[in-house]
Amino acid sequence: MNREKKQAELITEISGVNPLKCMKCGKCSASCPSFEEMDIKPHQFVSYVANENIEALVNSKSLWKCLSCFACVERCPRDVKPGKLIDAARQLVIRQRGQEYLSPDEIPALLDPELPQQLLVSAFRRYRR
Amino acid sequence: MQRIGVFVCHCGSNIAATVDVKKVVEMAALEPGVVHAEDYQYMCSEAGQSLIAKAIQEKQLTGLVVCSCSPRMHETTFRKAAERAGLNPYMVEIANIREHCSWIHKDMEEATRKAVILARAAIAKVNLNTPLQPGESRVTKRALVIGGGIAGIQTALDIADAGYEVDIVEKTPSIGGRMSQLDKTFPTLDCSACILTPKMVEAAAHERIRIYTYSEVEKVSGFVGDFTVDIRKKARSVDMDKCTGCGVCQEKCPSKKTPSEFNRGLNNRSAIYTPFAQAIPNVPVIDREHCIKFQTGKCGVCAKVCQAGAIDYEQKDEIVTEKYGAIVVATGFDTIKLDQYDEYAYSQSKDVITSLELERIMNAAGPTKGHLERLSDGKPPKEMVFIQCVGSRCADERGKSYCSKICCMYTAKHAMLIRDKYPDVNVTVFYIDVRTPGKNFDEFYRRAVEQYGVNYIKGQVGKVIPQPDGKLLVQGVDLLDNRRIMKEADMVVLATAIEPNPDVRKIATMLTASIDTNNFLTEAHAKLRPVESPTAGIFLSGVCQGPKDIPETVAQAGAAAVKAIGLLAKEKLTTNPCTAKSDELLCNGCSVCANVCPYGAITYEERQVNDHGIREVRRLAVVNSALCQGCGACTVACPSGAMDLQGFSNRQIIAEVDAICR
Amino acid sequence: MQEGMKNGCAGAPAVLLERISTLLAEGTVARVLGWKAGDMAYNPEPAYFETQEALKDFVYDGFCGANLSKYMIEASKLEGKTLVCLKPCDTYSFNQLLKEHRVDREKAYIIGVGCGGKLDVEQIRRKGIKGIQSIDGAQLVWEESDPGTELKGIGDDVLTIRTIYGEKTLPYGEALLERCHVCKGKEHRVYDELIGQSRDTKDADRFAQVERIEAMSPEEKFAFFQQELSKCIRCNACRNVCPACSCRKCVFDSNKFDSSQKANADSFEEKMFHIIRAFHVAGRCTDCGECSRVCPQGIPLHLFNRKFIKDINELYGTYQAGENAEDKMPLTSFDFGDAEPGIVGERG
Amino acid sequence: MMYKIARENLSALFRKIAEQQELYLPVRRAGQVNFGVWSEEAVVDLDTLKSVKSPKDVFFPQSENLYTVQKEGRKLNVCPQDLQEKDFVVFGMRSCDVQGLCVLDRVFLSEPVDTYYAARREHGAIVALACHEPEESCFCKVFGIDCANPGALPETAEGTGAENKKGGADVAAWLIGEELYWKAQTEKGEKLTEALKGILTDTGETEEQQKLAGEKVAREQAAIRAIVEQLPYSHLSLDGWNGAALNEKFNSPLWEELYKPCLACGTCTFVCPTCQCYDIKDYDTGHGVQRYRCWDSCMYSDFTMMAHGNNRTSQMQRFRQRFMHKLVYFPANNDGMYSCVGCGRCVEKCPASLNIVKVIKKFQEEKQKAQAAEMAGGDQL
Amino acid sequence: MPMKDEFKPKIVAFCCNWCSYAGADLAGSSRLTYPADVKIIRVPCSCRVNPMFILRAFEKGADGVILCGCHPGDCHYSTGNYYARRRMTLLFSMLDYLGVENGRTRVEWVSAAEGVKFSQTMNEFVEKIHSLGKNVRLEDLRCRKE
Repeated sequence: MNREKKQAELITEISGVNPLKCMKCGKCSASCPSFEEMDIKPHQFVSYVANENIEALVNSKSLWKCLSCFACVERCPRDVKPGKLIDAARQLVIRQRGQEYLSPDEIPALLDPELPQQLLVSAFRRYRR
Repeated sequence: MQRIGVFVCHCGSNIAATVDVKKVVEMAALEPGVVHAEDYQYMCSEAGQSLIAKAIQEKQLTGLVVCSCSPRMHETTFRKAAERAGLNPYMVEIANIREHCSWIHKDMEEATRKAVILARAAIAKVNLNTPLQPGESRVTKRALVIGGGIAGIQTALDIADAGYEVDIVEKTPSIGGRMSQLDKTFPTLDCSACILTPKMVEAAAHERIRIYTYSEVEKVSGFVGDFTVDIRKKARSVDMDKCTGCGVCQEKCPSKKTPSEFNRGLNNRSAIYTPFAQAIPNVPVIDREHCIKFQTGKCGVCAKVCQAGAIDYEQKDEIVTEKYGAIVVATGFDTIKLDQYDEYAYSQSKDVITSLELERIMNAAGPTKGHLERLSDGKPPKEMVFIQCVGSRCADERGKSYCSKICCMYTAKHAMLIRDKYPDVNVTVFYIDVRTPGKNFDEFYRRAVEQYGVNYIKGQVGKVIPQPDGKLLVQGVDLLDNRRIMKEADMVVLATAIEPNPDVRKIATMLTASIDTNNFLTEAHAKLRPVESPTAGIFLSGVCQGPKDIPETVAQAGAAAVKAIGLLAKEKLTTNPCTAKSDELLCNGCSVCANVCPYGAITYEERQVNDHGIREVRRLAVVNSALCQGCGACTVACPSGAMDLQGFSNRQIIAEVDAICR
Repeated sequence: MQEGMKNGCAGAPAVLLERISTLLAEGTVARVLGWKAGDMAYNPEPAYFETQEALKDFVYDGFCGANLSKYMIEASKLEGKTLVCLKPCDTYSFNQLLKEHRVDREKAYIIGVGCGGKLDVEQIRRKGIKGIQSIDGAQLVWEESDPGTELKGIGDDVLTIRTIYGEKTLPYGEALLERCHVCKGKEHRVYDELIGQSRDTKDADRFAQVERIEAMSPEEKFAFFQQELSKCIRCNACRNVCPACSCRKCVFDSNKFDSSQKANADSFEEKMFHIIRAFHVAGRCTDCGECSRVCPQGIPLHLFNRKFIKDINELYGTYQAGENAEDKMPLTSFDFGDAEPGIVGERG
Repeated sequence: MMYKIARENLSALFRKIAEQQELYLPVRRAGQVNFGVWSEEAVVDLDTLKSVKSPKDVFFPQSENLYTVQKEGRKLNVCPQDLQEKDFVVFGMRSCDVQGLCVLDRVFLSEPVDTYYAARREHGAIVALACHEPEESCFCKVFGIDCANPGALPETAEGTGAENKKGGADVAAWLIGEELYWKAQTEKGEKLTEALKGILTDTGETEEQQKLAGEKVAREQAAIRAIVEQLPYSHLSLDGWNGAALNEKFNSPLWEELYKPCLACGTCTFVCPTCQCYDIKDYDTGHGVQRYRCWDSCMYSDFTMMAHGNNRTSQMQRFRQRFMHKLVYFPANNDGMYSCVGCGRCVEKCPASLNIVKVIKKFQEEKQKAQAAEMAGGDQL
Repeated sequence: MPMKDEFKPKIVAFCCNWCSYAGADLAGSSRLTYPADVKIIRVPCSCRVNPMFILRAFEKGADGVILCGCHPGDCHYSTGNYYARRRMTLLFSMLDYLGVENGRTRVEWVSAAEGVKFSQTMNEFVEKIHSLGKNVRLEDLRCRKE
């Protein structure tokens, strides 16, 4: 199995998204506040994953432009959740960089009064060892 | 001991590709009672059937097992084939080795093993089958149509024209239905009223059609050919015979604050009202909830102004009980509620409207007298945006999973009409797909684009944001060039998903007609019996069965009528012989069975029996086989096992269980 | 020797005997279905009396515990009225039979007799008492002057039991049938007249045993019932005594259903028999307890019926079969909002 | 030679027996005592006088397979059931139960011999136990059975069936105080005793010691017999019940009254040590058929139901049958042997308190009444 | 998905003629797979299913029994499934009380339109039976094949 295929499978596994459910209506892109900043548009995430075009996706600007506001997840009529896909792609990248884990003693250094508590908790949940 | 013949069908490769039919034949031949087993390409074919007939005669078969497709498909075919060859049709059992086996399994060995077991179960059952004789029941030569929209009207007209009596029951004060609310119709743009009204008049004038408006079906009992229906005629408070339809009462009525149902609540109506000018019957009703007289006791203006003396505040609901041979359901549809779709600002802005509301606005008799204007400020719009698929094709619980089918076409119609009448208005349509299968449909849509310059953008809208200046900011994307679109619009029209009339669930329960998860009535067969309900004697007309446009509705209405006529034309119906039967020597006369019978088919009588020499008078259950529909509830309720179901007897089912588990 | 045995017999309360005698003499009833003195202190048998002279053998005491309602099925076929003595709990069964058209109300003259709990010789034996020659204290003492007010709690009265191995005593309450400890109440649900006083005998929760089993793990439950049911000898006493099992021919005796069984050949068969029997009487069983009383192997058969009663009460609303002869039975009615069968797994 | 063993060592004895062969004895399970196979976990109960089911179950099981038919395609293979081949021991049978086997022997061992039963009888050794505390329902004495002398040949059999030495128990035992006394009565018994010698202790080498033990047993026997004398049913008269009384008894109007409370259950039959009727049934196993037999009861409405129907259609007839069989038909065909042994199980277990004693008494009473009337009539004349 | 163990459960599915049997047909014509262990018996209505049939299946060696009928309110005979619902609830409760694993029995309402649900239900049920293993508590040992 080639690497990209594996990665695509990993993304769908992490995100729990079935890209085949997408009917290409574009409501995700239409709802996205970061649309203009993105080189690959939210409605395209799905086809990138479906086509196993993962290299391009993980190297895209979009990967880091998504605000995780989940408007696309909320509005998607087909329950496809492009936001979750891009989030999974990010995790894939982080894991590749060997930064998969976060340990409790690293947390104090990361604390920032401006940072939403929720984000910290979710990050910890996701990246804890 | 039976002499059973087993016939295994290849169904081309449908069965034979996954089931080793030769093996099934070989294994079946070992079963007790089996004297003949063979396979054939297509058992249901003429040649296959004659194979069966030949075996019946040559081998003196007393029972048949056909291993083939679902009994729901060809049981009747094989029963008839058996009957032609001189075998009682109820000596035939089907082993469903296609839908329940070859089509769902991939491994040949596994599928073959299962097919053998299914055949074995059917053989075990046939070993206990007994010849059954169907009874007869009469047919009441009158049909009931529930719903007075275009579907109901067309069905009623067709049945009546064929020479049978028809009653239409319509919940609202007038027949006409959704179509009467429409302004123009696609793909020819005729005026809806112009083509509907003559039909309404024809129905009203037809000597064999009776119309019960402002009425509802309350109770249904009986069965195919012999339904008994209670119809509640709600009190109109106006004497139908006296009223001349002059309309003075409506004019003078002081209570004028009730949102008009007909105009989708866009304007108000009086408490005494006819829904629309061409209403049939043209007799108003008093909406007692909003009538001052009924609410406070003081008013009575309408009675005073009515010269015909038709106002009758004392009128009461009336229950009419009628007998029918066939019932056609034509309950139609409504648009879904949009309170779950906040992103389109429907509840926030008066200028975001549904397509059906636009129909009323465009209509000369509508709230704006046909002028296209914003409901917020009455100004004519310059930019109009149409959003498709609002609530349709939706996987979550906010909307409907199906395509509402009519939206693409009516949106093209609206766009075209607006561009035609108001050439300075820009029209943009946001779509996911444009679906226009149908005669002259795609041409129609292309005209909107090519001749009328309607701007079609592929991409669902993400959000509609009402602006402080009253404009509506539509946020979307053009998917074809990956461009963000922020469009300021004056009006936004939502192509709202349609759903079956919510009343249909109640009606389906009364009729014991099955209904799917979307509340559409289920057809007896998706392809081959699309206008019949699985419940005998119940037919489906119009959108209650699935989304349809007018031409399709009218076509189906006619088809439903033909099916109903086919039933009414029969003098007698042969009844299902698979009915309950009580063994008088086992019966305790305890009445438990009668308590669970939904058809009142069980009565009791005192009768002398001879129980192995003991002669005594006993209270015994008696089943009326014309009323019994063969559900079997009584057989389980009966503690002594006296009550049994012919064709699905205790021993037969147990034999199947044993055969499967062995 | 004959005298010695007679000593054990408690006789019948005079007020009851007199009334019965009068009704028989008047011709109001053609016969009396009551009890005949046995040859031991504890074994009176159900019997018909057609003459006043025959009534000399009539007995009614603490050992007259059997439910006579079922005999009324046959009695309903006889000419004339049959007088029957029914305890409060028996009247539930009678009502249920009435509902199922198995008895004829017109053919019955019901004397509702007061009940202070009925005795079970098995309970006495279980205390290790054997060689019983006579038992004192099983007689019914109905005081005319004090009708039913001074009701003594159970356990006050004492049975004096003379045996070959010496004299023993036992509180009345300790010799009661299981059903008396969970008594439904001393009110007769159907009768023509009432005679005698009752006293409360309820001192246990009717569903406590069922709850104890419900709380067990599946393995424990299975082991419990396997052990109990393995004793079953398929004598059919439970079925034949049961007023709800009134079928002319039981499905387990009928070859029509492919389910006829005699002695168990496999442990599955006991389960099949007892589950189906309990199911057939579900919603009809009044919990009269006769099945457990008659089981020669002491299997607590009421635990099956009571489980269904408890489930019915919890899922479909409290229902007591035989409370009257009109209510719809829980298994022949339904509610649109009934629990789904999946609830069984959810309850854990 | 008399042996003994301390009560506390009985489990060692049972273990020893069970090493070599299967051991059946009264076991308490879920509150009831029935004969069952011994195991370390089994709760042995020798104090309960009567097991609910009689030990006939060991020789004539309630349900037993006769043969199996295996189906392969359309071929049928008949596989006969293996007969009992191993020796086994039944410990703790009472005199009445042993006599019950004599009744069954009459039925099953006469031609045609029931091979299943015969094999079990041949391989089974019986250790019978005296009844130290007989109960009020017992009436074995009426049938000449001595419960103090467990497993001895019944007196009534003398001269008639005495040559049938199989009748008794192989070992007689008395549980006196904290000791069990053990005396082999047959060759089979001697063999069993021999095998257990390590555990059973001699009651003594000397004649004197043997005599003392014998006296102890004799004293216990006397005590038992004294109790038996006091039992309410011990002096029941069987006068008039014999093969010759067929027509008189059969046609008696008393049955019509007696049967009335009968529930038609099979309790009396299934607890009875002598009832021997069985039904033969087929069970479809899915892959063949098992033909088995199981106890049947003449109280059941479908008893001996055949193609033509039933030969006894009313419960009165069925009720009458049971007692006529025990007291009239059986003695008529078996040299006067009754097929009741007075164990009293049916007396205790009948849900309607009916029983054979009440039947015998009722007939007796009627007879006395008739005699009295006759005498009174005679006086008048 | 191939099952890991060799255990081939015997599963009897009683399907009412009007809804669930048609649902099973739809699953077939939609090629929605479920294990071949499931064998369907057609009954006119869920209310035709006698508790005796279910016990009989277990007696003869079934490892699971499932009853499918029309959704409550949709019964072809109006009320049949309501009775079935009460009967099965009580029966299942009794089996649970006797210590029989309660996953061995199930009732599911499947309409004629729910081919997907039918197939899903059967997949789930078979999986459940796999997790429970062979039925040993409710079988007649004579039916066992050596």
